[in-house]
Amino acid sequence: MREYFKNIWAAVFTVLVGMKVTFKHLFVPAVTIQYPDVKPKLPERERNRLYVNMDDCIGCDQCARACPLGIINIETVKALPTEDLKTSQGRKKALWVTNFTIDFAKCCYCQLCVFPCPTECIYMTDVYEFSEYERENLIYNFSTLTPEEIEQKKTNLSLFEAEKAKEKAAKSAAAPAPAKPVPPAAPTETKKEN
Amino acid sequence: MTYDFFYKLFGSQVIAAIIQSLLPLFVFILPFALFAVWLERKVSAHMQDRLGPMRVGWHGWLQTVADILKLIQKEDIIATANDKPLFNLAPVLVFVGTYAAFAAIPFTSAFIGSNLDLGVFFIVAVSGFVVAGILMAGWASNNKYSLLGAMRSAAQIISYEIPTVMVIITIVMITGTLNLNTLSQLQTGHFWNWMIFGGPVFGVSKFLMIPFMIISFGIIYISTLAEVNRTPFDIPEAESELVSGYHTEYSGMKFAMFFLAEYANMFAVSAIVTALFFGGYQSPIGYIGHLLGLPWLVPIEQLFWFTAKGLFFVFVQMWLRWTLPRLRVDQLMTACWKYLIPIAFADLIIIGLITLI
Amino acid sequence: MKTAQDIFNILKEKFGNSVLELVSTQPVEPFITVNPLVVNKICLFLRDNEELLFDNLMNLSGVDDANGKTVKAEDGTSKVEGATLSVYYHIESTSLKHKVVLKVSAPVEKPDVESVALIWRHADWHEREAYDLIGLNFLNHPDLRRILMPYDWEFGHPLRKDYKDPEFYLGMKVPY
Amino acid sequence: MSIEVEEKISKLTEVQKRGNGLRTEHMVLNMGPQHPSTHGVLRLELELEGEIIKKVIPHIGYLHRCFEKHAEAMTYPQVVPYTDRMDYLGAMYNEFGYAVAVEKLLGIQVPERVDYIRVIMGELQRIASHLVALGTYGLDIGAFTPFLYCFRDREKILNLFEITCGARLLYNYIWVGGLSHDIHPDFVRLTKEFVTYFKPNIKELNDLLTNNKIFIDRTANVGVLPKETAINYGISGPNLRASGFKWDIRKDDTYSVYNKFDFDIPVGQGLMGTVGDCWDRYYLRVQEMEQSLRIIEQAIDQIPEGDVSSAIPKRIKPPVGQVYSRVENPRGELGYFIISNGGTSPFRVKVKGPSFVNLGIMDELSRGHMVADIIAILGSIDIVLGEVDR
Repeated sequence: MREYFKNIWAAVFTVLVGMKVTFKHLFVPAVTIQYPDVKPKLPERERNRLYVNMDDCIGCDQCARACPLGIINIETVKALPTEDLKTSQGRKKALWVTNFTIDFAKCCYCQLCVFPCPTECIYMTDVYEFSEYERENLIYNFSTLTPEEIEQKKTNLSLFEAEKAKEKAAKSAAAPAPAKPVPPAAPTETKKEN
Repeated sequence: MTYDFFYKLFGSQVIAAIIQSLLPLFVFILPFALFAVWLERKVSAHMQDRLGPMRVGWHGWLQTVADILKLIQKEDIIATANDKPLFNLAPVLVFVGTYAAFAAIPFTSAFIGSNLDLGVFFIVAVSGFVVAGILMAGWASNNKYSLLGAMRSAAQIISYEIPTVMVIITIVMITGTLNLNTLSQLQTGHFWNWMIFGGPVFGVSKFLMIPFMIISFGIIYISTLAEVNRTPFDIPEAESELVSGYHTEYSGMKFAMFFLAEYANMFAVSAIVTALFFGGYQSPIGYIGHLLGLPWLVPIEQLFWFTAKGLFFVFVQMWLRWTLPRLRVDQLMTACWKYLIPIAFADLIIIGLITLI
Repeated sequence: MKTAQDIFNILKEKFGNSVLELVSTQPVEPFITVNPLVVNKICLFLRDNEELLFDNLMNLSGVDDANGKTVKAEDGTSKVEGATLSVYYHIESTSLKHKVVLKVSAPVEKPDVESVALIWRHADWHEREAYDLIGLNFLNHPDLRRILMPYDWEFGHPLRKDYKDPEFYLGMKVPY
Repeated sequence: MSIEVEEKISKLTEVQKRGNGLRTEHMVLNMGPQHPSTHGVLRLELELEGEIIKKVIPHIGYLHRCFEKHAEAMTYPQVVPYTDRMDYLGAMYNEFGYAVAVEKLLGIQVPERVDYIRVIMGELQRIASHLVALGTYGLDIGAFTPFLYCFRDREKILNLFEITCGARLLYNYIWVGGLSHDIHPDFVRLTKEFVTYFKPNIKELNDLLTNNKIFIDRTANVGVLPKETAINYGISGPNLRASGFKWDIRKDDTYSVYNKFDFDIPVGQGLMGTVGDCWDRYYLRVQEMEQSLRIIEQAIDQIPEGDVSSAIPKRIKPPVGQVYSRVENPRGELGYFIISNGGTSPFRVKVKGPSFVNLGIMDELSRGHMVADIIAILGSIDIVLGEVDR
């Protein structure tokens, strides 16, 4: 019998205690915000969309190798010795980066690509609203070269190499001249810029 | 009264009757249900440190209207294995049961849908009718979750009718009437004449009665909570176990009918509690209409007081919902048969003895 | 508190040839290799012996050893021989606080290992997983079904080193 | 009873006998994979007699992503982001466990500062994870509000992680041999603020949910897990401790710098019912949050100076060998079994996920209970399907 009344008392009392807690919260200001109108302030280390500063990229492929998903695709063409390419810190660039695409549809925002970069040209920004209707639109191409320029770089290189080969052939008179110039090292297909 | 008005206006009994019966639906039930849904959202949001709907209208007050518009447009999905006639009938039946209960509710002294002498009895009877609709919905859905929900619901609503009726008997025993209008009129004057404070008759018995009336009120409030399937007694539609219980398979407007019926029902039971214990439409502090000598103001004031009291109890229902967890089905039965019914019975006897003094 | 060497000695004395060797040349953890067809008896002994009381199976993992050697037959076809699948049992005693690692190896053609699922119920799902992903066959397991892959998966065991993705599964193209 | 009737009964099948002559059968209820309270994509096949459960068959694998197969194709540092995705509510601890395992295999010692930061992060993660567990448990029982209070507090922890490493859920913060970033200059101050802010909220949660009579009725004496059964089933973490067995890998098989802190290991006492019931499992998590706060308070004041990335190897190439290393994850014993063949990628990684093991007891615990109880039991063992299926 005592148990019976204790149960009633416990039920009534604990319910009232709970109601007190929720009633207090009626007057506590909300912790949520109206999202697209009000935006949260993001901390400086925020890890969202990647950005590549192509002026500094030396095409070393380290980020592509660090990526666990293999979504970074870099293609390069050797620069001619006459062309003077420099990063913003004055480091010499030996390659033209003809193609630098990142497939953000697959990116897992792990930041592993950021750390190995020798020139700190790839980094994560605080841009987080970049949804698209088509999955292809999430493949971002960071290369600053136009297709014509890429074509030109390639032909430049092949011409240069052919010339070099010729020179070599001329130098070594005894040896038979090479029949053809070396084909360009980089693949010819390029992705359309988005 | 209103019937006479419309009869004179149109000169046709049929039109007058139709208009009178539709009046509460459009003037009160639908707007109230829409408002209650909005209120529930806002209350829950603020209790949980959120904002709730904020975009459609000022603080989202049009959100429910937008929802209803969306639900009307939605596809009405009927699975092939459903029992179609029953499946289509069930939401209508549930809504009708709720709607019929409003007929006997005295909103003001001037308007009462049907001034039945068996008012309370009628409301209890037609509210019980909702069970049939829920059982139909559960069975016709041909879904195991729905069936479990419907079975639970039937057991629950029928069990909790008993303490409700017992408490009603207590009141009827004191006042000697089943007519809600008469009941409200009895509790006229100031708030100390309300039944919760022992009724209009002064004397020793009044003060003796107060604690027992409070207990009676607690019992009827808890059991009506169970009858309208609100937390902590919402096991028929227990979201975390039975997905949505008996209305799992419903979509579009049929779902909306269940939804509106639930909120309308919330008001219906609050109205009973108000009429029985809190003076019905009577003002607690006297009428401005009488003070100013404007008799037409009195019914409006009465409507205000009635709605305000009803809304307060609806608010408490929401408050409880966002505070408490849910009982298990056997504990629900324990709460009813082992706690509420014996206490209600003892209460009935004690109050009966007190009235004899 | 017993070292792996002590436990090996106890087991060697009790089970003789079924306990094969104690491998302690590798860094970090020594392990005892035993016969796959008596591993259940050994485990029961380890659990119930009062000096050992290994009541907790920490982990049970199937491993494809990928140690097969390609043997060229006379008619030019090549065959992989000697490949084994292994099971590692990491067991500990919560009361005596010592641990031991057991290893059994079974040939890939007939990977039968006695189940320990009834000794430590914990092993039940781990053995199902090893069956599912590696393809070990646990004898006397109460309910040996696939656990992580679909029940109708008929393209082999994914954690084998020579596993190849199927082209289609239920009409859906698999490589994404 | 007449002879004819007896004869008739003797002819009945087993199924008919159960229903006193009527042909009855058990109802099979399919709960999940899409169900509000199976915590993800778990499918439970329930065999019911009325609302009483006769048998539970869990079906898993709907979230199987082949973590172990992936790991074999990745280099050691590249596995870290994948470990995050197993137990996504305790991601920091998964990395912690993996880092400890590989460091053991490599035989390297990390600087003390790294260890302290790891412990702080791990304990913050434990609180965050328990908050989700408690909140969703309230939700399972039907109380919606505690869920949002818990999430509100968890957001504060996620903010701490965000200022440190920039991510809120999948951190890739604890690396083999070190950390990806040093802590933010504000981190110490904000963590202290969080600790003082959070303490009263535990009491509020207790008022609102833990001591609520309805909640106690729903959870006490439900799903009682005795100690011996728990050990035999390999149950670990809060579920094992709630059964009254004092076993915590942080103390019993210590790793990192946990031996330097003073904290208690709460065990289930059966305050509201039997030892090892759902309420004990729930309340144990509340107590563990308090202990975690204690560890954080001690550790935050003693973080030594140093470099967090000095011990990160340039090229991780462990010697041939195998290691089994375990840590006390918020859900229990998280073990990594790593076999190295001397290459840059692991030869085999096997994860013993605590959720995977703890889920195995479902059938044992649920028999004879009601449908509503199965939700209570499932919620109280606190699984994360990402780890069950890996």
